[in-house]
Amino acid sequence: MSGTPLLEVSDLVVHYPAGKGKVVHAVEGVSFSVNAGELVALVGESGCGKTTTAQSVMRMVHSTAGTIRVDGRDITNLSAGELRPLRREMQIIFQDPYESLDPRFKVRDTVAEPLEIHGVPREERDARVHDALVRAGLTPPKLYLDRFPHELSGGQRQRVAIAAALALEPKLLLADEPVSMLDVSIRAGILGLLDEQRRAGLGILMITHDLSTAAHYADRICVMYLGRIVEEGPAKEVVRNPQHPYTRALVSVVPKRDPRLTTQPQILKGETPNPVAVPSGCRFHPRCPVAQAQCRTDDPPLSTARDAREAGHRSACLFT
Amino acid sequence: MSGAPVISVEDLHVWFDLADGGELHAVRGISFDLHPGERLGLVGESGCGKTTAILALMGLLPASASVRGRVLLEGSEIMAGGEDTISPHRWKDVAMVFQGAMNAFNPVQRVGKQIAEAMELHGTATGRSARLRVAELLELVGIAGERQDRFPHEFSGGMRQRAAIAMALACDPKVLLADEPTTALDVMVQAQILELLVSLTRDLGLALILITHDLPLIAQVCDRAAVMYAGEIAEIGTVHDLYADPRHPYTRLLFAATPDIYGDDLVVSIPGSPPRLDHEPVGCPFRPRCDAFLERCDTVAPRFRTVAPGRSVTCHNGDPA
Amino acid sequence: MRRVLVVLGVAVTCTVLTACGGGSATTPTTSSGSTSPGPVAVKEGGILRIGTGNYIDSFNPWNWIESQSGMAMYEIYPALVQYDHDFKFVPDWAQTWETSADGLTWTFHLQSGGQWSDGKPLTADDAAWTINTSVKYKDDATANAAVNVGHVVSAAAPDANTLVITYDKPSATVLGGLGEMPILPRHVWEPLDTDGKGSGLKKYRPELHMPMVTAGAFTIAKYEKKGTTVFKADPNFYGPKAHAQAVALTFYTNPNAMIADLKAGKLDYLDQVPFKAVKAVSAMPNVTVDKSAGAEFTDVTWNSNPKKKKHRELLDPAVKKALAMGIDRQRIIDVVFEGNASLVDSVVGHVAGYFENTNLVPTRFDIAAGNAALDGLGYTRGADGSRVVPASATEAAHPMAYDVMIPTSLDYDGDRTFQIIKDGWAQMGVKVTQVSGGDSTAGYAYETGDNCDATKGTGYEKFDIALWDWVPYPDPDQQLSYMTKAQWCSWNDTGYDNPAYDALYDQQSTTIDRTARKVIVDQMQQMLFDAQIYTVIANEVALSAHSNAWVGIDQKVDAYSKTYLAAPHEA
Amino acid sequence: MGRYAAKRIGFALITVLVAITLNFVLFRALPGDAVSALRCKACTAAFRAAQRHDLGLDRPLVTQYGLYLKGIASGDLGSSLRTEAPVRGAIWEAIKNTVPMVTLGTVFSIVFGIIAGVISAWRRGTFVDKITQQTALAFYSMPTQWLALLIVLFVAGAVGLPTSGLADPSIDILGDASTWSILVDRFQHMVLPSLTLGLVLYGDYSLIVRSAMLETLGEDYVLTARAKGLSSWRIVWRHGLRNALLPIVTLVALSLGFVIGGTYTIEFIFSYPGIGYATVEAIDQRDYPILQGIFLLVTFSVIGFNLIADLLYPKLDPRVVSS
Amino acid sequence: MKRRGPVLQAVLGEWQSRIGLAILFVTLIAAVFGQLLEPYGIDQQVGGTLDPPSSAHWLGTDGGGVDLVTLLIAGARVSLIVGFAGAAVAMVIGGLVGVLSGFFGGKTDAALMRVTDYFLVLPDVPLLIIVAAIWGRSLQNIVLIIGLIYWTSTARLIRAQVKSVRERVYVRRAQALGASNTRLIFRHIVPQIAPLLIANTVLMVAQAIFLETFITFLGLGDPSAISWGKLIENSFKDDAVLNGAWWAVVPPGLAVTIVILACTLVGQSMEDALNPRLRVGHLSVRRFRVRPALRERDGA
Repeated sequence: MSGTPLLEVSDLVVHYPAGKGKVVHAVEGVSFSVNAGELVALVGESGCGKTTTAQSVMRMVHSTAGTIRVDGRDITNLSAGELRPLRREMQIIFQDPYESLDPRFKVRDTVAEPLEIHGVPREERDARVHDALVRAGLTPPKLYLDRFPHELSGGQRQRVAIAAALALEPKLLLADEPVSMLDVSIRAGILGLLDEQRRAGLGILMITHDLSTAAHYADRICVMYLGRIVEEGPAKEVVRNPQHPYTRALVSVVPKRDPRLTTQPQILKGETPNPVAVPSGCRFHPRCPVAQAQCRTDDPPLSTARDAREAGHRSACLFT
Repeated sequence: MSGAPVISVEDLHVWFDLADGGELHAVRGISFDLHPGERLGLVGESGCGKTTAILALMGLLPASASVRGRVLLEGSEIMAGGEDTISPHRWKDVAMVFQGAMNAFNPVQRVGKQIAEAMELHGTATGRSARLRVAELLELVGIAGERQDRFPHEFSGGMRQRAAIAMALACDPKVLLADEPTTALDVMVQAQILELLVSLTRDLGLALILITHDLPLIAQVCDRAAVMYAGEIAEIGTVHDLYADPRHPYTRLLFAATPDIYGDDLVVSIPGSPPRLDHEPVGCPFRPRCDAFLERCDTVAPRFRTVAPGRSVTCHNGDPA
Repeated sequence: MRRVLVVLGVAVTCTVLTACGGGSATTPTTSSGSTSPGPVAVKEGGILRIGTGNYIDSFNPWNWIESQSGMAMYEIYPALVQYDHDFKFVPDWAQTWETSADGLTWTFHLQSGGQWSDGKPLTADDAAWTINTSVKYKDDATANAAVNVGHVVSAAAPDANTLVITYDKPSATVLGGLGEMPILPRHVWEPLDTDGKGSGLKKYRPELHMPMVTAGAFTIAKYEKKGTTVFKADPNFYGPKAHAQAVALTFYTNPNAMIADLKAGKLDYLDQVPFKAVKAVSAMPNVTVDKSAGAEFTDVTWNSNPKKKKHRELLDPAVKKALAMGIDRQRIIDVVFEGNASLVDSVVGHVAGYFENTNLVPTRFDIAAGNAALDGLGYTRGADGSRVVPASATEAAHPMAYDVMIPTSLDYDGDRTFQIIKDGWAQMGVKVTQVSGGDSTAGYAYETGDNCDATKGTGYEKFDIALWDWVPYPDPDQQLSYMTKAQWCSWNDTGYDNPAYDALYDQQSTTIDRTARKVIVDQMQQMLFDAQIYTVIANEVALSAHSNAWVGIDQKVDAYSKTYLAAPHEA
Repeated sequence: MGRYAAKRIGFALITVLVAITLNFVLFRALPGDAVSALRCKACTAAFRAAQRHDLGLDRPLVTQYGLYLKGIASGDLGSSLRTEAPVRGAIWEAIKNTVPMVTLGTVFSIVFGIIAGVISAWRRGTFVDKITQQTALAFYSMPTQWLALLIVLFVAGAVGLPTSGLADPSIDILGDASTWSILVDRFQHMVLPSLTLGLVLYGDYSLIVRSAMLETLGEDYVLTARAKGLSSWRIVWRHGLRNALLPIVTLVALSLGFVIGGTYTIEFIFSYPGIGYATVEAIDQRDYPILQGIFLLVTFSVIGFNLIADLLYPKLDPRVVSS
Repeated sequence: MKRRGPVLQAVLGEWQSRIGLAILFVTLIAAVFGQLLEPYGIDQQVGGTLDPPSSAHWLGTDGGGVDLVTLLIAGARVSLIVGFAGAAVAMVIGGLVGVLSGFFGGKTDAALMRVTDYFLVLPDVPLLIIVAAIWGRSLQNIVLIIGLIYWTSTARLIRAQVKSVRERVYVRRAQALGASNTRLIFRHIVPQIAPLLIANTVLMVAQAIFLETFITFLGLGDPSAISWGKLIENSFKDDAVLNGAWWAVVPPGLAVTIVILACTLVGQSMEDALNPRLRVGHLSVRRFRVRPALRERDGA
């Protein structure tokens, strides 16, 4: 894991107007990187800014501040035209496989579309579509080429979406909740497929709210709360040795498969505050079970956690 | 489980008329008992008939449906007369929290009024006493009583779900049916709601049927679970037994397909997809996806048999017959 | 004066300034069930209920538009003279009158004893004031009545019953003008003339100040502009008293509704029956349809502006005469008018009677002759059968294809008339397209153009052909004036500009001798006919209907005299 | 709520201003001006010029616009070119006949439209639904003027109601009829035109209500209401119609503004001298000030009804204010 | 494997829309091959005025003595042309405004929608009268007027649809791939809203035919075009009611009603098929059935 990271996000800030002169602080100073052959999971509850972060990386929303580098190149302020060739490098798959395919496109057309957009010659396309389908586990491809999305199962659809994303042989893949809409029984297949691509050298940024999935498949986990990364580190380390009080609570309430493992869930009161009115100091302090007076005023930076057992385990808490 | 069950379901079937004249056999003969204070989980993939079964218990099936089977509520049969025999018990004895409770409230009426509506209708409380009772219920689910004069859109998702639970409790039901009550919610709010449901069964002696596709959730909340597949109960038993000693390959595979936050084991998916139910399946419906099938699975449908007290399974494996 | 101002096919009997009806004594085509009131015993009282498609918009003689207003003012204000049954002038308020030898001074001897409805006496002073005021502001506030006091220098009232009017030229139209001049109560109106421009007079709305001060056969008991107006017989009237106790005049927006009410016995009299309804109304029991030669005639109007730029071939009378042969007038009369019209070829219409030039013979429908004539003119047919006008000094060669403007406000079916004309012309290789100004005034603007200016000689450029109608007066003076240059951009709708004609017009208007005047008038009609500035199609029959419970309704004179409402009585 | 109302009113005011301006522009776009259409004995070029000067037509457009705005602000819509009577009075004369007739027809259509639509949606798929819906569709499909003609041709005689005018021409000629009999007579004359209007709108409204109700009845809270044990009746009125009212109110408000302009054919066939008739008459006579006045009136009523609907909305739907 | 969308299925499957299609088809045939079917000429006087129906003239004659069957067939042609062309104009303007507004959002949207709002409050009858007065009476002007009056509702409908489709994940995915706006609009969005656009057009055809009769009745129609509206107007002008000539009054209006009804049936069933919210109904007079219990258990 040396050299230039595939994706490097530093101090990303995204604000939206919320009407009446108010501002949604969707993302507030987020930094992380993804290397080739690495799967990084952005984990958090809805409204924490993880999807906005991913969308800014794809330049689907405009960032307010900060830089986004892909393969060392700053893409933050590129125009749509300048960006187009770079889009070959990074692809995205979405949460809803029912929605992410144009119902009027056959599998062939869906997978060929990125090739078409990026000017891959017509005669090459068939072969590349074929390859992409094989890589996505849709074999034999000819069984699927002429089907419409409604003729496919949810898992197959997500595989088509992945095939389309892989067709251009990108270096970076963003996966926005890739399995949350799928039945449990087939999730592992899709995640396994992503894992395979990662091992083949693809860098993957996965957005998820499911800590169990993240723990299982990610190399590193970034836990987000209200527009910030509050904890970051190797996946297993973060889950088994959470440092930030928010991560601790989160891990404690994830239902465990084993009914005998009934740890006392540490349930936080209330709900995540509105990102329009971000609390002062540590943004977690109003809900934090261990908050102290200092937390109201001081906004802790992400720094190496005190009880970290592995390198790169950082947490944004004054007291851990 | 000791004592008389509060509700027993015997060989419940549900069919839907299809537009092309055919029939969809959505629930194919399920049976289970539920005791007071007990929490039963109903788990399975989408389309396995969980929700249909619950709607049948509530008598809320659409006109295109037909049912067969017996539902005994505290020993008396309520299914025979269809909606007419069920409706007197609705909300009074059996209440329900719907999937996506966000939409369970009429957006143009105040929350309190909608909760009170059922009380007034069933004569439990009216006017001032209804208001007091509503406040009480809201407090019970963790919402300040004076918020009953708010409109649904002024509540957050979690609060609306709590209010929906309060609404379900309005007439002191004996059984609470909760259909994916936490699907759209964040994990923290989910934990809050689950804790609430658990405490309600504990404190009020309410029997709960919790429908979900999330196996760990059942494992954490319920006493017993029924794993449904293709409109049948594949296996029913205590959550401990199901986890530790699954008798049905589907149960076992389902656990294997579910990642655990601390688990290191390989997560695998179950190949294939559930059968369509617009034609009666031949043999065992799980046969195409099964990793432990027998020869007869192709032709003979396994029966739902009791293998241990409180433990039944629909599988040829281990069936001497 | 006119182009019928009507709304969407609803016909009016008469238009601006009460003309129409009537007809020459020589061409009665009537099957009238009523007779003129004789000395037989008359039943007094009762309410005569009239249905009309034209409403009373004003009781101010200096500011009114709808023809019904003109008629209403006859009934409520005094007038010096009126027409009799043969369109001769007979006494009204003036019992006798004489003219000075030079023809410049007219003295009227008025009937005494008249009084206004507010009790004030009616005297010659009222008449003198009305006439003098009309003269005083004739270019502005009282322009509406200017034509009635043409050439008047002043009027004076040497005593209560004598009126003396002085003219600057001898005039052939003195009585015609004065007969249409309602006399107003000076004591009511004079105080309104405050600004020296007469604008107060023009703005005054007597109907808004009930009870109105009147001195006619009737007073107004109730006025609803588009509802019912009630005329109540005035017992103090100086002339023959009305027989009916009251007359109710109800406005209808469509004739069907009116006829339905007649059938239901809610009306006694309809002042106009649409052509298409004659059959149905005739079939009603106890209802008589009255037919008399009407004033209105319909015509093809040709743009005759000598300076027009396009389609100058249409200035050639020979072309127009050839095209006139392609108009199947009899079919138009049969289909459009259901037979209730007669052929006519003079622009003064049958109503002019004595003054109609009967030597003019309507052009016969003859496609073959028309074709031969066009062939002879060198307008040969092209490959597709349509005729082509060869190139000339000012215009390139072009097919004979023209737009015909049809106003929607005709009281007969203009679309169908057009269809018949189009049908005939198509057989002659001439293509016409119907256009519509949408309404009469828009159509008028279409004809004259917005840049119309008589002094600069601009205007009359847009249109080639229009289909329209006129409702002339019994006296031909006004009708003949419409073709003069003086009427450019006003009532002249053809752009005709002929100094010789204008000179003849001036000559006839000061020729007091009837026979001598007819010679000139005949000559003018011939001149217009030869130039074909109009191709007259048909003279309508005036149609009205009344319940047999009433007699004494005589629509021939209805619009010209007080007898219209005063004479009818219950049978 | 205050903020919301202020916003809606503000928008309505801007719309009014735009409408007023458009009105000005539109009428200046018509071929010819008011004076070029004048025809009279004395309409010489000099007279026309004087007339143009009097009306301010010879001034720059901006000045004319200013004068026009000033006039409207002071409630002065000008005078009819033809009769020189104030436009306000002329319009009032027409509108006072139209409004009662339209009101009767509209009330009829709303009441029966809602009842039919609700029953139809409730009994979806049944015979009653089909009959109701097809009838509504049929009325919705009929050209208004044709329906009016049919009513005159086939219905009027059978029911013995008058087909023409505002009032019986023979009533109260001598001022001797009682107020009551005059009112009865007026009402009788109103029935058939109102019925025609009502039937056409009925078709429209009941279809709108039906589909709004159907959408509402598919909502989850209706299922919840059923689960709570509410009677169908109560669900339909308390939960169904209450929510379906939202789209209905908007559509009805929008259509109400147009109804006034749309009564023309009815007024014409039933010889009912109202605003529709006045409009066409004004066009026929090129009476621009009257046309402008009518145009403004109808536009204002559309804007007004929309504003009423907008202001009613928060009462019907509490979500409106907060979003 | 041929795909049959829910829309096509609804249109071909339901009896209402089948009847509607059949009516439209017959009318279309009459309009296209009308001249072959017309027994007489449309200007040809074949009898007296307002003659009652006879064996030679099944629907009698009109006020000009022209055979009414002939006129009715000729009217189909003009009415359908006006209907379809008017609807097409409305669709093109409204579709364009709706797509631009919905797709680009922001200022474009705000500006376009403001304009639409203003157009929406303009009273249509006076407007069409004024416009007709400016432009004159001709068939193509009527088509334009119809388009001018009806484009607003289309624009709003399309805008709403485009807005929602634009947010659909597959559109955003294509966008993330670097697809140009043109591609997004024409490859992804327009095909998706096409069924609704077609349904709306069909309904609009009905509206246009309706409006044509209205305009014609106001005397603003093309005077030389024989449309059904013109026939209704003629029957009124010819005092057919007064003469008891129902045969001149009833058929043209009935033809309009039937065609509008047909369009509405087809259009509505398409719209209904496109509206998933209508498919669910939680309130029904009918209820689910209870099947009798089996005598014996299946002894499997």
